[in-house]
Amino acid sequence: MARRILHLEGVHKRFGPVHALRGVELDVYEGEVHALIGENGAGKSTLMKILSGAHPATEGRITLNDRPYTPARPNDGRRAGVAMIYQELTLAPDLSIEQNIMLGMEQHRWGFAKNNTPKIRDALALLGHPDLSPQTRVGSLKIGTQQLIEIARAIVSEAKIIIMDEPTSSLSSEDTRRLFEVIRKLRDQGIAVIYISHFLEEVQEIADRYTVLRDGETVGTGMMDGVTVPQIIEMMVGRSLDEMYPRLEHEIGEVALRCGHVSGQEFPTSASLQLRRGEILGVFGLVGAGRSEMLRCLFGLDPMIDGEVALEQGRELTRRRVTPGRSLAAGLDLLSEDRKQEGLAQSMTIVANTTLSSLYKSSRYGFIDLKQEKVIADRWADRLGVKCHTTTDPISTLSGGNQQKVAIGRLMNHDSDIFFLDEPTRGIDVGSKSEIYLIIQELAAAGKSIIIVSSYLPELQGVCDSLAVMYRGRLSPVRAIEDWTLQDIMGFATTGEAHAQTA
Amino acid sequence: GGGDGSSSEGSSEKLPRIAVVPKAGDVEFWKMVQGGVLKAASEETGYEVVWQPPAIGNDRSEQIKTIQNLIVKKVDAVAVAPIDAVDLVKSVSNAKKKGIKTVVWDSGLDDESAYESFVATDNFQGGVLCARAMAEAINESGSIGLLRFVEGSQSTEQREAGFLSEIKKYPNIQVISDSQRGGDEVKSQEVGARLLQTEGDKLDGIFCSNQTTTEGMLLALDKSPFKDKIKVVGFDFNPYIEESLRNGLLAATASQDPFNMGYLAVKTSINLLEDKPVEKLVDTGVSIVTKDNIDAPEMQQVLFPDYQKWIAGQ
Amino acid sequence: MKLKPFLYNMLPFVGLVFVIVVSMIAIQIKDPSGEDLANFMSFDNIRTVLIQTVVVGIAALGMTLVIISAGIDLSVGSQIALATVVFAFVVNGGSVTPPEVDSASGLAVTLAILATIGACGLCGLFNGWISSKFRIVPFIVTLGTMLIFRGVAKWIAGGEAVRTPKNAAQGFMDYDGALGIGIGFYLLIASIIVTAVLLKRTVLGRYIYAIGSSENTARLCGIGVENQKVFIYVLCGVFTGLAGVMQYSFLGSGNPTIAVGLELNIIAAVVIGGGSLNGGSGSAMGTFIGALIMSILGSTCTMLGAETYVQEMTIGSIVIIAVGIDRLKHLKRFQS
Amino acid sequence: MKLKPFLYNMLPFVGLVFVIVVSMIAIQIKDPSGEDLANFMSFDNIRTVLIQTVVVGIAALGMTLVIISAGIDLSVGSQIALATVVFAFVVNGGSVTPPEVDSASGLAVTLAILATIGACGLCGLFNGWISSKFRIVPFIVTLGTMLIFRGVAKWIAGGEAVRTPKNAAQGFMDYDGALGIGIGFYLLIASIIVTAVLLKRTVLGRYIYAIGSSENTARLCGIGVENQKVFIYVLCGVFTGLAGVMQYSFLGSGNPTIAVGLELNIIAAVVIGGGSLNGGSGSAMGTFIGALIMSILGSTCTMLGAETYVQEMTIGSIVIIAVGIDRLKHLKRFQS
Ligand SMILES: Nc1ncnc2c1ncn2[C@@H]1O[C@H](COP(=O)(O)OP(=O)(O)OP(=O)(O)O)[C@@H](O)[C@H]1O
Ligand SMILES: Nc1ncnc2c1ncn2[C@@H]1O[C@H](COP(=O)(O)OP(=O)(O)OP(=O)(O)O)[C@@H](O)[C@H]1O
Ligand SMILES: O[C@@H]1[C@@H](O)[C@H](O)OC[C@H]1O
Ligand SMILES: [Mg+2]
Ligand SMILES: [Mg+2]
Repeated sequence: MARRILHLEGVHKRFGPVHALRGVELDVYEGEVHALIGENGAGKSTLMKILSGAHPATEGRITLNDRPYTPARPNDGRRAGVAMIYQELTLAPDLSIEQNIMLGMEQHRWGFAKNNTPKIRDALALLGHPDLSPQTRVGSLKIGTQQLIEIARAIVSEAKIIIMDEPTSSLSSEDTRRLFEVIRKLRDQGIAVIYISHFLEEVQEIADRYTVLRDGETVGTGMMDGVTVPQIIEMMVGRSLDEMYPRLEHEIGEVALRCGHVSGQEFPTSASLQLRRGEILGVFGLVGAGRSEMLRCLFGLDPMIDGEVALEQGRELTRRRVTPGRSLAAGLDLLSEDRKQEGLAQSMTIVANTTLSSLYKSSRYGFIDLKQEKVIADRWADRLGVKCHTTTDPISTLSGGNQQKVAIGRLMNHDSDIFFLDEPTRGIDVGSKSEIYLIIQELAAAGKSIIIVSSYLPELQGVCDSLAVMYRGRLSPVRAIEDWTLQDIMGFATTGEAHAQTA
Repeated sequence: GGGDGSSSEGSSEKLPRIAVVPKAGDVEFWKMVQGGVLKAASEETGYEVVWQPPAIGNDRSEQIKTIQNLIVKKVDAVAVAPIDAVDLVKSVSNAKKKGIKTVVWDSGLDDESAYESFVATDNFQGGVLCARAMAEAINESGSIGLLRFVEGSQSTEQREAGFLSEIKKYPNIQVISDSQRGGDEVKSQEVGARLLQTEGDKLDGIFCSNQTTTEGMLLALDKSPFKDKIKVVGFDFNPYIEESLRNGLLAATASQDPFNMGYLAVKTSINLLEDKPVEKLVDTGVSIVTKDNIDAPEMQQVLFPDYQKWIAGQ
Repeated sequence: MKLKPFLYNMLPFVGLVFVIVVSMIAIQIKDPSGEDLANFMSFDNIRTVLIQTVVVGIAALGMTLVIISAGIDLSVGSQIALATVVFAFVVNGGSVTPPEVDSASGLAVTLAILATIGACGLCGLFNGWISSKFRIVPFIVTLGTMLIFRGVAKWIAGGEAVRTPKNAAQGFMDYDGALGIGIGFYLLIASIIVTAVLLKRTVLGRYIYAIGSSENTARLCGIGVENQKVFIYVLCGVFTGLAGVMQYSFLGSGNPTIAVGLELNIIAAVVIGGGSLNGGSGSAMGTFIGALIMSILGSTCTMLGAETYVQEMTIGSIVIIAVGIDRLKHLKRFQS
Repeated sequence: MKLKPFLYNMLPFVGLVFVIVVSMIAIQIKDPSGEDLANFMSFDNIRTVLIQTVVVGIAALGMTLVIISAGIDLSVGSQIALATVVFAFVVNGGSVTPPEVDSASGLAVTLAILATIGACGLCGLFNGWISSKFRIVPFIVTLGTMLIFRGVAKWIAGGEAVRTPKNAAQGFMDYDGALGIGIGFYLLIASIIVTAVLLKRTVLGRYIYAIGSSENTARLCGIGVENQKVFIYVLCGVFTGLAGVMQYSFLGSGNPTIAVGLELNIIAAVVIGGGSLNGGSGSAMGTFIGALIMSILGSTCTMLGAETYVQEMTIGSIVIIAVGIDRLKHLKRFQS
């Protein structure tokens, strides 16, 4: 049996009145991939921040290599060989890839930084990006690539324990596959990887052992081999989940949105589609294919260079410049993939975030009815199961998944006819995911039209009526979900060529 | 620490209070005034004399606020050097209405009914004297320029006006530059250097209307090739100006008698409090200082009052 | 549950109480007879301090809107100078020399007030438009317009003070209004209420917070961020114009050289009152208290007969300490 | 690929060239004889402009470090005033009245330089420490210390200029050094090089960018953000101290009332040179060009014999336009 390198016993953490961790037990062995699983707000990220030294524990015992371990600052963690890849990216956008990777552990002579380019290139190559120049400014990279930089940083720091908090939430399946290879290599070198993810299939594939947290407590631990996904889910949520992808009867009606040859500044290059009332359309593609840009273009967040967009009965949207305000008024709404920067106003309350796009519902003559507003927000928080102290708390105190739910709440509250959902379940636990799928079904049943952009194919297959794939800014024709084979999808996503029997 | 001239410790009975409000607290000129104020205070032990500059020097609103606050503090007399001849009228006459004796010094106030006495230099006349000194320095012919002080300062504007009105009387003198304005010593030097850069070759003389512009101009001139060609006539006096007079960089300067001004402002206030008769206008005098007369005994007294002694001894 | 937010809202007051208590102690030490302390706590002093808060207070309310939206306006000092000049110019019937009348008519005063507020509104429009349209940070735009507006003021005024005939506006900051205090004070109170309601109860207020909290999010939620920003600067200009009218009233003439550096006091008032320069926080009441703290300090310094350097050092320290107290409480809130 | 970053680095120069060309045109129009234009382009004027860039330039380099780290220092104007006073005080052997000697010794000058730089370093330490320790935004801390440091300067100086005996330092800003320009200019050049190397080649430089770019990231990467910030303010103080020595040299005496508002010019220089007040960007060369642009403008206005208000309006507009050009290019960069 491998050596136990990390041991946690009775760890508690309080944030003021919030008791986030209430007695966590965790053992991690050399050379294993250890999955940490739990619902949104279960305390996974908090626990890992304690391990990395970002937060102190309120009480409890932690040993690293059988010696007491109480990191006071993040660097203590790194020096002790514990590297952390945070759920919310921790990169300095104005620095280069190399500078970001070496940040805080620069080698230098007389204060002059040494060049580490070869080492960085190796790490990037290991992650499948040998072409990326270490001198590239990180701010110009897409989120997915930025995530890889974080992983490269852990690799370069030669850590003994690497903690990955939802590393694949913004990776393509290709990148995910590559990441798994890397993780296996690391494991074979005796490195322990603590792996946090809401993708349970993924977890099953990569992890050797697991620990489940519920409401800040350890509720189960064991070998991955001996357990099934439904069992894990039961441990997580305290009950069993009947159906991951619930389906509701919904009728597909008139055309609600028609786009012809839409192109943006770089992406998309050409996107045409028709979306009907009650239809759920999935858009798949590799990271960077330009799916987000397509939605942003249609919604008016990015400039549309060419093409036309018409709503039902030929109401044209493109006659005047499209802006988010006009789109919202015309019945379109967008859920952003980047909730930290764009999805939510971090210093505002849950209430204010929920109602921000539809204040007209709780105001008259420009004055807001605060009571009514809170009632509205409470209802959505309730309906979506947002875990919070009270809805008048700032949104920044919520866990990532709960924040996402509030963002969805805002769209639900605005109640458009057409929903653009960009990675709607990013960072959301299985239980809540299933709830969100149900909500999407309900929307469709109510005659709404939905476009979902996702990098997680199973969810698209589980939820959508039809699917299109994007390759380098070009959108494939839309086809019913049954008409797509896996080869077709992957084929178009990776080469832009449809399979032989394209209609 | 405050600026009490004499303390009231020991006695439970409060002494009558006189507040003296300059335009600013931290320039040599005002320090000299302060010296005179404190000298008077030390002679008049029956009074508490407070030196109370506004929180921001040369700021009208701040000076009005200072006077309002002094009214609340119930001082018995206030002697003020108004930053603005009109804007200060209301607060000074409010003080008077509250039974506070009011004296105005250094710069004028438009409404004569707001104060009982005015203790000051005749600034327009000072400008006139400077024009004559300039004419003499350049032998009544040539091109001259002005380095003005900032907009809105009444005393310097009067000097500039006095200078210009007198210089007109010399047919062979032309004013070729009169829009440049300095400020503090640094700004004045920068503008001065640039003025020399552009017009230096044409200029025979430059008039500066107060201490900071004079000092800044001299610093610039000292570094320029026109050092021996251009004659500067300045206003006010301090060690650097003295040195420049002696080494010939400066042709002449007008000197007020700030020490006396402060001294008389306090004395006048006390006379008012004691119901003694006072003049409506007390001229504290202005004279032209040159290399030749600087060491004359009567000049010495005006130029080198030992004001530091009084400030240190408070 | 109910107590905490209440206490939290009281926080700006802690700084205020601190300043008052320290002032009282210092005055009592300086003058043990207690006479000055009595003067300090007299109605006379209270109204003097309140009147002295009016100009900075009203301008700071406008600045509060800008700062909550993560902007800044360095041009307000110059705008106030310009405002006094415009007022005087209009009240003179469009001239820098006062007309030969005993006193200006009510109509002239009304027109002058409107013109002044309008002029500063235009200044705000310019600030907002340039920074939105060309995406230049407001710090730079308003640093530039700080010079430009002052230049315009001097240009209109011909570089000198603009004298005016007697008129009603000159009495706004006197002590003879209701309760022995001029209309200026009531305008300040009204401005506080308007700002508070605007920020807490209106859609516009919500947008201001949203833009300051996350501009991208605001944009996504359909808020026309650029237009709103322009509007916020216009509003700030309107408040500044009103403050400028009060400044005219305080001085009794128009003057292009005044209020140099006043923007820093105004910004300090907002920040002492809990506004964050990163946007997203600030309040009308807090700002008022911030402005009040600064005038109380001025009054205390005169009571103490302090020299300029002592005044500077005291005000400087108190600004830091007042904000420090506020921050310490913030930290506590999240730590305990 | 290679061309783009090169062009990008040339951007601050665009503003410079623009300002020079506009100046030349204006001067030529004003004086068609071409004499003034010749004056403007003379070696004499170039060195006058360069010398007038020294104080703001050196201080702005220190400010560059602070601004890149997303901080700000409003106290530098006061620090410069304090610096001149400290220099004069020390060169006088610890007195505000000059000793009765013909000229001060080299030792006294050396001591004075060290003391001045040390004093401003301490100011920086205070700024950095207070803002890090009590988590008060640097805008407020340095707004407070702006008053405090000036108060201290006036206190030391006893409220007036501190005269000194003749000494070597008084010649630093003259025109008689190598190539007809004083040592001050060479110190500016040296400071630019030191700052550029510091920013681009050293670990500290990276930390400065990292802190300004994302403080949280820097903290999580184990950078002692608080300590680094304190150090950055100390460095800024050191540059400011050197600028203060140059200011003394320019004036020839210590004076506590100078450099009021100079912080805004210094900040403007950094921002015109491409520094962002949100942190993460800025460069030594850019800052130098920013400072240069401002002195060229001053020179041009004098050449044109412009009234103060014209100067103010011009400089204000140019500040906006120069930054605007820079921003337009930025936009282009991401658009094309
Ligand atoms: N700084 C904080 N202040 C107050 N409460 C906090 C803070 N950070 C986390 N919490 C609370 O602690 C609990 C655990 O949060 P944590 O982020 O660890 O959850 P998680 O398991 O990582 O969830 P997710 O899957 O959504 O990322 C949540 O209820 C959250 O609201
Ligand atoms: N700021 C930027 N700088 C450089 N390239 C950019 C930038 N923004 C977008 N891109 C380009 O746009 C492409 C499409 O990105 P987009 O986010 O739309 O893809 P996506 O398919 O939605 O992927 P993801 O799943 O990451 O959201 C990227 O490959 C990238 O090359
Ligand atoms: O008389 C004073 C003067 O000489 C000083 O230099 O500036 C202000 C004036 O009021
Ligand atoms: Mg988490
Ligand atoms: Mg995307």
